[in-house]
Amino acid sequence: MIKKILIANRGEIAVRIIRTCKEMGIKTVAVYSDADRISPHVLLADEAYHIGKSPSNKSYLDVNKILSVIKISGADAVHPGYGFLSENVEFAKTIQKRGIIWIGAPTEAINTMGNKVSARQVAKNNSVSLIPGTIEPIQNPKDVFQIAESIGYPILVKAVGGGGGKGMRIVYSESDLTQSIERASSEAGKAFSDSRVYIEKYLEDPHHIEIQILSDTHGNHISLGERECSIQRRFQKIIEETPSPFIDDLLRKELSESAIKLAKACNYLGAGTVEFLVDKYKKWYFLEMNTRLQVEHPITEIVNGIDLVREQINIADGKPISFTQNDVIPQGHAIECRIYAEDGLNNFQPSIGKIVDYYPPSGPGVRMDEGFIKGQEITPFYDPMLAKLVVWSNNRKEAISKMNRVLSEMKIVGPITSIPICREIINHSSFNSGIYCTHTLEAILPELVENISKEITPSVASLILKKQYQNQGKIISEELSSTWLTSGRKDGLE
Amino acid sequence: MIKKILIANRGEIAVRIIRTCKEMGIKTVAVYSDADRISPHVLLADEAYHIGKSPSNKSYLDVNKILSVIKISGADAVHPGYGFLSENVEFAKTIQKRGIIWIGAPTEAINTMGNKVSARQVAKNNSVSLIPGTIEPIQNPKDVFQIAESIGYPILVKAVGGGGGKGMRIVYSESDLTQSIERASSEAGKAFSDSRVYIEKYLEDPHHIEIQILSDTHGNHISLGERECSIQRRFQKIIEETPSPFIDDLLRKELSESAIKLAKACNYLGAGTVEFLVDKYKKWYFLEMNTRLQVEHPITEIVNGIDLVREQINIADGKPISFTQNDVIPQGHAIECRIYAEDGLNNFQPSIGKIVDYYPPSGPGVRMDEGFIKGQEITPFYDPMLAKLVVWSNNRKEAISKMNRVLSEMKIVGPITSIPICREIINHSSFNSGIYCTHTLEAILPELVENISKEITPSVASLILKKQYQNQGKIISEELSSTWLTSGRKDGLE
Amino acid sequence: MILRLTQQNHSIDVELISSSPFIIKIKEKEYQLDIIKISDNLYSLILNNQSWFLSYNEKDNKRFISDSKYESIIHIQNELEIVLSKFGFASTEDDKIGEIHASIPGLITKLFVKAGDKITKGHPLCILEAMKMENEINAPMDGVIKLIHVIEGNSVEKGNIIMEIE
Amino acid sequence: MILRLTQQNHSIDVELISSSPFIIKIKEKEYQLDIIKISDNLYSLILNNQSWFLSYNEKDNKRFISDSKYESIIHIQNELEIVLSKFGFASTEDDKIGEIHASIPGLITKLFVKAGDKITKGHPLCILEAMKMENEINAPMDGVIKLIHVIEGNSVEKGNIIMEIE
Repeated sequence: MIKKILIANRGEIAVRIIRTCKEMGIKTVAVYSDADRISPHVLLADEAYHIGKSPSNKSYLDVNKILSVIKISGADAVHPGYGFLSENVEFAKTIQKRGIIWIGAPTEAINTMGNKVSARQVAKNNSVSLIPGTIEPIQNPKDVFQIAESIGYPILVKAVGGGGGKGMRIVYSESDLTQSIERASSEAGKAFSDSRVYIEKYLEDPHHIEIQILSDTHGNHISLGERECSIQRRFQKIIEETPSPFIDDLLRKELSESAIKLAKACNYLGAGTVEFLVDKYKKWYFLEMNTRLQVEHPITEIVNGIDLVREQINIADGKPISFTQNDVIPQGHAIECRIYAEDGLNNFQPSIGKIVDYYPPSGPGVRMDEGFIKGQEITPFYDPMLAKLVVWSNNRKEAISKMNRVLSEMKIVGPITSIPICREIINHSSFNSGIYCTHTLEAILPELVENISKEITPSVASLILKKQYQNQGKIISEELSSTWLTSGRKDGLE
Repeated sequence: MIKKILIANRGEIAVRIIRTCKEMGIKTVAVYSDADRISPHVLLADEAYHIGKSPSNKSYLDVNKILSVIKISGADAVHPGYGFLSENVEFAKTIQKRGIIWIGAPTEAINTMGNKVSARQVAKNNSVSLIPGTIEPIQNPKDVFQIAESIGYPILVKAVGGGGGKGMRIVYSESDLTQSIERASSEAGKAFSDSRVYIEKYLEDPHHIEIQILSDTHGNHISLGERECSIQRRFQKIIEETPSPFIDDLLRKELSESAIKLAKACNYLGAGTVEFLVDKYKKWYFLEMNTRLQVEHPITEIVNGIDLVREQINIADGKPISFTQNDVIPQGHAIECRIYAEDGLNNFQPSIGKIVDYYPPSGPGVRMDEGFIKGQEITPFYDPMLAKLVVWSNNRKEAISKMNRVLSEMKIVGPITSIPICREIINHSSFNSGIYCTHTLEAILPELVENISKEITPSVASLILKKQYQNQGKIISEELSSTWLTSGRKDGLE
Repeated sequence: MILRLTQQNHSIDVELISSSPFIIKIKEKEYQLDIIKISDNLYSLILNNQSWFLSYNEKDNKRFISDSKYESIIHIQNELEIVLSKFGFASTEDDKIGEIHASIPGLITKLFVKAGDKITKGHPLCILEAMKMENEINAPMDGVIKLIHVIEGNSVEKGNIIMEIE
Repeated sequence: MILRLTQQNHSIDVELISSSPFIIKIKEKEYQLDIIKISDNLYSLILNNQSWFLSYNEKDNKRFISDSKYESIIHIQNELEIVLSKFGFASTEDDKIGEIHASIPGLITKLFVKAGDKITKGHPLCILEAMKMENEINAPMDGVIKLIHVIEGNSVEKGNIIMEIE
């Protein structure tokens, strides 16, 4: 029985894991860097250990420091979240040798599926279709010219160990090939300590569709349905939804079956995601398998009424999944908007600074997974995602209306956020109609930016005027006077 | 088609209605008193009209002012929420005469069922069992001595027009009868403009169970299942859950059928609630029907995946309910804690003051319906309910753990709130076991108060010491120093 | 600096040893704490790697501190008051016995007693109406009504004295 | 007091007529607004019974104001600047043309050019790494690299000048 879990992560995912642990009566151990002293994962955990300076290679990626906290705290299990050490096989092996439970994929599965080349080999062996490209990593950039030519431009250069758009480049012509491979390789080396890259065909109007699976030690492999993740900027997802407005029941079934076939092939355990690309002709290809919890897992949780982190912990503890494949009957529609500290009007440039004010989203059908607290400084050291905003409603139309309502209510003051751009995407005809692909956001971005700020209303003008007037030392009382006190006293309290 | 709704209410219920209107593309008109200038219902509505001084009889109960705002704003419908004008037949008739849609019960139904005496008559005519007592209001307190004697003490004195514990008194002996009737009558007169009261038998270990119904103009009457509302203080509900841990399928079916029978008998339309008392022998009695939306409606919404306000609006617009009785298959378990500005350690005394800080609840399975914003002054003029916190989980055990988790995370600083007492109730063996009745809270209250503060931890002691030290003018830097800036610069940003 | 902290019937003395680093002493044991203010009334404390997320509020001469388990309601005595209490002097902050105060702003809608009335503990004294509820205030002790400071219809602020019993 | 507010290509002049009550004038039309501060950066405005719930933020010499429909990003000119612009003088707040600034704190991991290089618009100048992403900075114009202020491996603060083009 797991009694105390060290969460080797930060931000919203650490908070999300701590919450389920609390609900299961499991003690939690947080680790934090200089920059994260008042991050919510530190505030909400039972214990918190400082593990170093702000750069992640000096803290969250420092295996030795985390090993020593495991020892000092007496944690009997580790949940790595996503990113950081979640797919670090050496770390997983080391803790398991010490008798600590690893709440993650088996190291063999991470090795096989985390590496795109061997993952593609597994797919091939199991007759799961693959995107044309090099299956082996590129040894010498010069060797790929012929392959690229045979596939046809544009092609994609991708990191072997990668994910999240890092170490990825689109190449439109032969002349950019060498430089793009070098750039992707260098970025991949820094992000994943593995600089190997490969190339593959770049598809027409592709959809990024992924299948959530769960596998336990009792031989159960369950598909929890798909997530549509095609709204992306710079290869990073920004809005996800389930069910996908694009795929049909037949395709859904095929993808689920393929995902489970791969999970079985690699003796998978725990929560995993199999990603596919589906082109405009509904022809689909295996893309990669993420051998960990995924950022966008909440939309799957909501439509299925389950808690994936609870299942992960129970599976790691040797228990079976708490439901069967027949119990999986998704209800309604869920949409997630990732709230990034990024300026959507300015090519998604990261934005930093203190969270000076916050009006939280709330009300029916709203789930907010925050990784920040008012007063906290958003730093340039980590991923710019502040929170995940998820809504649920009976159908897609109502879910969009709800997301629109929530985005229009909530306010985060301080860093520039993706709230305005999410609002514009949600309201754009492409998203509304459900006809969009991974290229859509890039194509409509100028239009969205144009839409964002059309007029200067008297309300906006007057607020600026007032603030400027005050800046000149002319003070106007801003606070609400307690008129109720005087009027109340006058009139009695009836 | 309804295009613009005036919400004749304030606080969380006004906010909750505004949210659904926004999601339906309907414009919203808020009204506000002096005390409510920055209440969230004012902030979130499209339009806001000041209607008078803080005391509710000078604002929210001032029919003429609200009529004039309806006219000026061009609203084509009125949603009254609960309380205030929600069961005011004259108001409902007046606006309907002017062609404005009333998003509430038909005035005949309000007249019949809102008045407890005629409601009991309807129940009697439809063979729905009644608690022994006077069916007619008390004309002369002296007349009831004999009836009280025949029923047997303790008896309950209740307001004819009442609800929410106002105008209600338990009488344990003949000597208190006259005074209690007078007090209840006076309170009822102020709260409901109707000072008539009646008496009834006070039951053994009673459960307060209510059935949510929906009725439309197409002849559909649907039961949405029960809510268990037995955790009460001073006759006011504080925690509700669904399904009830006490009742079984047979009883559930009987209560639902009786509720629908009554709805049909009074030609009901819209959302309504039929309340029952169920004694320890599972013998049940009709208590009253609330001809409006109920405070605790969210738990029914969550387990059924529906939006009751949306249904109300559609029904008022002449549309049918969006689902059938067969579609009603409640999923999982929901619990609501009412967050009152009340001191649970001090006999639930109301507490007022500014909301100076707020850490909102969030994460999976959490719904918060807030009626306040940070910076707002909580005044003595209105109901002390600040918010409703609702959680959903697969089963009762997990829902309790989740509520416990959320109550331990969230913080409201300013007025004293019911958060600590809710936490104690949730963790008490009576609630955990599901064996509780309407007398339970009163019985366990001393124990809960004892449990709340057992020790002074070093962390509490040190924070007080630090604040006192600072109060003496000795300043210690409290803010987080930007160590990441210096360390970050030193080490590079890798 | 030494303070005596009291919660219900439980008291501890706490001494400030150093303000930077922040070290306190309770029952001969020293604790070094990392205290950070997050926003207006929220604090993060780390003590021996235990994390505490606290809200702090001063209200009616009491300190309300919530962590994830408890709500603490603390009364403070400073050094002078500790010394005085050793000699049997009561804290000056306590209400005088027999004074009936308004616990919330409201309206006195009814008085059940007049000056000179002899009453027993629990006897209804008046109705204080607030937040739409009629709150009956009962005698905390046996005694005689000495002075009534209000008449029916008066509105009162929180803490206002309503009447005196002796 | 008059200010010129500019958002993208759209400008308006707004004049303060009275501060209490708060009255402004835009295009010869006067508006009386009820403005209340709610907390640090949140405001409630009511104008002709229209309710506006606004967040206000100053960042990088711009004003960001969000209401429930739009995000406004406003650049301000005061009276002097308005007069100067009438005579064709540019606002002094604009960056000098040809200066390449760091848009975010980060690390210069690669330089693609050296002083004296002749470049065309879009030519990659350097890689600025921040928040785990490699951001390629490209030339905003044709020109010659005049001066490079950093070397590979330097960390830069937001706004620091990286190089100059002429």
